[in-house]
Amino acid sequence: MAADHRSQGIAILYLLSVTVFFSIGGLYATLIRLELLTPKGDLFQPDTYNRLFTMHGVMMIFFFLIPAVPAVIGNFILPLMLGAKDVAFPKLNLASWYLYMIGATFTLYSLVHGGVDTGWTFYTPLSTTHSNTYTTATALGIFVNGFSGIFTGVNFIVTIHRMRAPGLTWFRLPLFVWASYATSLIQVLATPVLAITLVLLFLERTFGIGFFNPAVGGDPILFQHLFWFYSHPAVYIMILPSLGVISEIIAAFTRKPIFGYKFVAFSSIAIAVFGFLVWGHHMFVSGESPYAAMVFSALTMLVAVPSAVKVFNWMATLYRGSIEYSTPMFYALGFIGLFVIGGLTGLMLGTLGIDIHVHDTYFVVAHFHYIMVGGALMAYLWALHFWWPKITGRLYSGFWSHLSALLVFVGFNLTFFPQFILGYLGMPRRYHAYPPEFQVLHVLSTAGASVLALGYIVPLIYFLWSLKYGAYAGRNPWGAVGLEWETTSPPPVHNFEVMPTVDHEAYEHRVPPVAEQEPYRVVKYGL
Amino acid sequence: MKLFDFPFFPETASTTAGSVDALFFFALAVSALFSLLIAAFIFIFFVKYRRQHAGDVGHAIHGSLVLEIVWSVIPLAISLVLFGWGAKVFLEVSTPPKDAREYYVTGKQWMWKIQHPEGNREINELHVPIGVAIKMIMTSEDVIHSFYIPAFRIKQDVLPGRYTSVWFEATKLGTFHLFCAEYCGVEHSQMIGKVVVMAPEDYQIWLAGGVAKSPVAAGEELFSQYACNTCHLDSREGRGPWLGGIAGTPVALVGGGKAVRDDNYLRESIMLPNNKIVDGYQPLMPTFQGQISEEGVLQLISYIKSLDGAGAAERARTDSR
Amino acid sequence: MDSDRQHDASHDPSLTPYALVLGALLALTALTVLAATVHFGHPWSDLIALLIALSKAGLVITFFMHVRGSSPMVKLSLASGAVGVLVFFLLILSDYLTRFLG
Amino acid sequence: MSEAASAHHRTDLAHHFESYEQQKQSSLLGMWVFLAQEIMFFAGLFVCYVVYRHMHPAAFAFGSQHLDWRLGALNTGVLILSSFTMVVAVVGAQTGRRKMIVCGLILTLLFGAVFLGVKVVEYGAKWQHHLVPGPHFEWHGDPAAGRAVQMFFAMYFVMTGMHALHMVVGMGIMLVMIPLAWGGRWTRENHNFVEGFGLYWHFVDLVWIFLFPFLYLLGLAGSGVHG
Repeated sequence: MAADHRSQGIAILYLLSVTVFFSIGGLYATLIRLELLTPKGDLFQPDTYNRLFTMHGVMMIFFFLIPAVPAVIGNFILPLMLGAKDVAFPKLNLASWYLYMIGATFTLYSLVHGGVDTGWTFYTPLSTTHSNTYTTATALGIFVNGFSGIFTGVNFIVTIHRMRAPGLTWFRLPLFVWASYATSLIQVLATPVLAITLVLLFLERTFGIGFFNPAVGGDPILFQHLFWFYSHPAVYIMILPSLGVISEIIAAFTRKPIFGYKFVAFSSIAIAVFGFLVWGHHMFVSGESPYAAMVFSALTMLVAVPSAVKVFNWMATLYRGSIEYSTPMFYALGFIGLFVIGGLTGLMLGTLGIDIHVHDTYFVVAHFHYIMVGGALMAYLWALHFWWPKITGRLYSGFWSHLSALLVFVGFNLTFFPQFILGYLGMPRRYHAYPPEFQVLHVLSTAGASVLALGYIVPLIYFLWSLKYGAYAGRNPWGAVGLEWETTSPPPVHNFEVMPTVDHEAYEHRVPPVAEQEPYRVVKYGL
Repeated sequence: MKLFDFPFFPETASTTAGSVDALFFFALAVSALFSLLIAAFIFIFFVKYRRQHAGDVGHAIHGSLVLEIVWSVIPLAISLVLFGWGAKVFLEVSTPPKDAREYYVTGKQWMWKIQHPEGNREINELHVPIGVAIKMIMTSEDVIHSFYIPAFRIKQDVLPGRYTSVWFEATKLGTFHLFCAEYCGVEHSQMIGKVVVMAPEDYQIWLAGGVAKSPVAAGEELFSQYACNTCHLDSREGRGPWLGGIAGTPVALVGGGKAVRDDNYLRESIMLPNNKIVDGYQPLMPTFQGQISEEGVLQLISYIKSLDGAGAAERARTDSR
Repeated sequence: MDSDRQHDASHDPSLTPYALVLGALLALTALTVLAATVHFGHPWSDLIALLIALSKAGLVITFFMHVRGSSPMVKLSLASGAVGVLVFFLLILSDYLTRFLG
Repeated sequence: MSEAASAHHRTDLAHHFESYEQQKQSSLLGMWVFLAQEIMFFAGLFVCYVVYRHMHPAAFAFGSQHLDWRLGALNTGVLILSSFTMVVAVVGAQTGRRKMIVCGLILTLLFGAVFLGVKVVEYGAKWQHHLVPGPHFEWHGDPAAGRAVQMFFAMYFVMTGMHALHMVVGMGIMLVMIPLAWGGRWTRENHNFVEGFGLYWHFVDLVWIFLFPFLYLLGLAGSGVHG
C-alpha cells in the first residue's frame, strides 16, 4: 500500500508520458522544418502550418520541458538525495500526475480535432475573437496541467525543508536539490498567474466578457503582462533543474566538489528571484511604455550575473579534477557551450537597441532553442544517462551513447545556428512562406534537424536495449558521491535499507573512490 | 537558388540602422570573446586533467572569493554597458524628430493600408522619399500586428484601440522588405509588402500620379458629416470644447487629474468620449465606436491637429474685449 | 513529539483572544464603510481603504492563522507571496503609470 | 475506524514520516506554500483591477454605485464570523474536544451558506438589470460612465466569482469533514487536516476583506466624478 504511489513509480509514469509528448512535439517540429525547405510554403496550407507550430510549442513547453526534469528526475532522485523514504505528500504527488494526464487529454482532444492556431502565447484579441480553432480546450488543458506543476512544487519545497536525513544541512545538499528548490519556488508563485490569465481568456472567448477587448476599455497589452509574468519565470522552471543536473554530473566526473558551492547554490535562487522581475523584456516593441521597457531591460541585465557565476564555477571545477571521458560528461561540457551561446544571445535580446530589430524574428527562435533544447532538453537527456543505472539498475552502451552525444551536438548547432543569421537578416518567426533569399539557411537548418532527430532516436534504442541486455550497474557505477549512490539500483521500497545519516560535505570524494566495481570500463567498451 | 549567393547581413538603409548595428557588433564581440575564453579553458582542462588511473580523485578545491567577485562584477559591468548603450539607441530609434512627415498606417488581417500626408493611399507598398524623416502613426482594425522593416532596423507593434508610432529616415534608394512581425492569424506570412525609397523628385512624380484628397480635407468632411461641428464650436460656446490648437497640450480633467492631448487621447475621446472629460464640460458626447472606420478616425485627428488655436471668430472676440 | 504534546497541554488555548480579534475585525469593517462616505479625494480614499484592509488582514493572519508562533518557514512562505504581489504591482505599474508621459 | 488512541498511533502517522512532529510541520508548511500560490492567483485579478481602474476611474466609480454596499457589508460581517467559528473548530481540535470541532464546522458551514445566499441574490439582481458583462450588457445608469463601465462589472463578477468558487470548494470539504469529526477522526495529536483547512478558510476571508472596500465602496462618497 505504501509502495503504490511512491515517487519513483510516479517518476516512471512521468518518464513514459513525457516521452510520448516529446515525440508528438518532435513530429510537429519535423513537419515544420520540412515545410520551411522551400520558400513558397507548398507542403501545407498556411492554417495547417500555424497549427503545427502552435501545437509544437504547447506540447514541448507545457507537456515536456516543464515536467521533464522536475517530475521525472526530481521525483526519482530528489528523495534519494535527501535520504528520505518518499516525498512529503505522496498522494498529492500522484494527483499531480493525474492532473498532468487530464490536462494532456484536453490538449490531445483539441489536437485530434485539428489543434490550435494562436501560437503558444495566446495573444489577445487573436485568441479570443479571431481564431476558430480549439483554443478553449487547449487553454483548459494548460490550466489543469498548471496545477500539476504547482503540486509538484509544493511537494518538493516541503520535502526539502522537512524530510532531510539527519546531518544533511542546507549547505551539504547536492546542488540539484538547490536548483529544484528554486524551480519549485517559481512553480508555486508564477503558475497561478497563468491559471487566472487562462480563466480570463476562457471567459472572454466563451462568454464575450471583454477583459482585454479595447472596445470596452480593455487592454491587450495587459494580457501580455499577465502571460509573461508567468511565462518568463517558466523559462527558468525549464532551465534551472537542468543547471542543477550539470553541477551533479561535473562533480561526479571530475571527482571533486563544485568550485564555489555556495555561489552556485545561491545563483539558482538568484535566477529564480530575478526571473520574476524581467518579464517586460518580451514586450519592448509591444506598445508598453518606453520607461517600463528601460526598467525591464536594466533588470534583465541582472540575470547575467548568476548565470555567469554558474558557468565560471563549472569551468573552475574542471581545474585539477580527475576528468572521466564518459557520455554524461561529454554532454555536460557541450551543454555549457550551448548555454553560454543561449545566455549571451539572451543578453543581446535584453538590450533595447538590438531587440527592436531582432524581436519576433528567427534570432529569438534560435536563442530560446539554445536555452530550451541546447539547455533544458539536453540536460534532461544527460540526466537520464547519468541516473539511468540508478533508475533501472542497468548500464547502456558506451559507443552508441557517445555517438548520440555527437549527433545531438552537431545536429543541434546545424539546426539552430543558421537561425541566428536568418533572424538578424530579418526573417520573422511564425512565417509559413518566406522570401527566397533566406532559403539556403533554412535548408541548412532542416538538414541539421534531421541529424538531431537521429540523435534522439539512437538513445531510445540503446536505453530499451539496456533494460534487457545491459550489464548490472551496482550501487555506484560512476564512483560518484551522494546519498542516491549509497542505495541499491533500483532502490528498495523505502529507498534505503538503513536510513542514512550524513556527516560530510557535498561531493566529498574519498580516496580511493567509493565505486563498488569498475563498470565504466563496461560503459566504454561495451558493444 | 544559387548556393553561395545568399546574404549574411541585412542591408543598412536608414539613419538609425548604423547605431543598431554598431551596438550589435559590440555585443557580438563581447559574446565571441567570452565564448572562446570559456571554450578554451574547458578544452585545456578537459585534456590536461583527464583521468589517468581508475582510482584517481580530483583535488578538492572549494572556491575562491576573489574569483567569484571578479566573475560577478565583470559580467555585471559589461551588461550594464549594454543596457546603457541599448537604452540610448532605443531612445534614438523611438523618438521621431519634430518635423517628421506623418503617414498613417492601418493594419488589418492581412494587409497594410498606408496613407500619405498628401492623401495618396497604397496597400502593402510604401513609397518614401530619401533623406526625409518619416513618422508612421499606426493602428489596427482587428488583431495585433507589427510593422517591421529589417533594412531600417525598426519594429513596432500595431495595436487595436490605440496608436503607436515609429519613425525612420531612409538613406539608400531601392526596394526593401516590409514584414508583419507579430503573428496575426492564417495569412500572417502574406502580410508583407515592400518599401520603395525614391529620390525626392521621383517621389513628387509618384505622388502626382495618384488621385488624392489629403487626410485633413477628408477629416474636415467627416467633422461635419458626423455633426462634430454642432457641439465643438469655435465660438467656445458649444457643448464641447473648441478643438483648435489643443494637440499635444495638457488639459485639466473633471475629478482632478491632467491629460496630455496626444493622438491617443484624441482617439480615446472619439471612441470612449466619457473616459476623460475636460474640466468645465458635461459628459454628453456619444461614442463613435463602431460607427467610424479607423482610417476615418485618423483623418479626423489630422483635421483636428490642423486647426488653428484661435479661430477667426475667436480672434475677433478677443480684440473686442 | 512528546514535547509537542506537553506544549499543547500546558496552555490550553482559550477563545477569549479570538473573540477580541473578531470584535476588532467587525469594528474595522464599520470603519471602512464610514471612511468611504467621506470625500478624501484621490488617492487618499484608496490609501485609507487599503490601510484598513491591511490591518484587518494583519489581524486574521497573526491570530486566526497563528502566524505568531509559527515556524520561520511559514513566515517565509507568507513573505514570498507578499513580495511576489508587490513585485507584480510595482513592475506592471511602471508601464501603466508612465505610458502617457510620451 | 477505531477510537482507541493507540490505534491512531499506528495508522495516522504516514509511513514516510519519522514522527508526528515532522508530519505536522510538513502538513502546515505545505498548506502555507499552497496559500502563497493562492495569493498569486488572486494577485493576478487585483492587478487587472488596479490597471483598469487606473485607466477608467469614472467608470469604476459609477459601476460601484450599482452594487449594494449594505449587502456587501453584511457579507463581510458574516464571513468574519465564519472565520471565528472556524477558529473554534481548530481550538476544539487542538484540545481534543470532538463536539467543539463539529459545532465549529457546522456554524462555519452555515455562515458560508448565508454568504453565498446573499451573493446569489446580488448576482440575480445584476442579471435582471442587464449588468452582467457580455453581449447582453446594457447600461441604463449615468451615461457619463461610458462604455468602460462594463469592465467594472467584468472585474466584479470574475473577482467575486473566483472568491465564491473558493467558498464552494471549502464548503464541500466541510461537508465531508463534519461526519469525520463526529466519528473522532481528529485527535489532540493529529489534527493537521483541521488546522490546514482552517488556514484555507481564513485565506478566503482575507480575499474578501480586500474585495469589499474596492468593489462596493468606490461610489459612496459621491465618487467625485463630477468634481
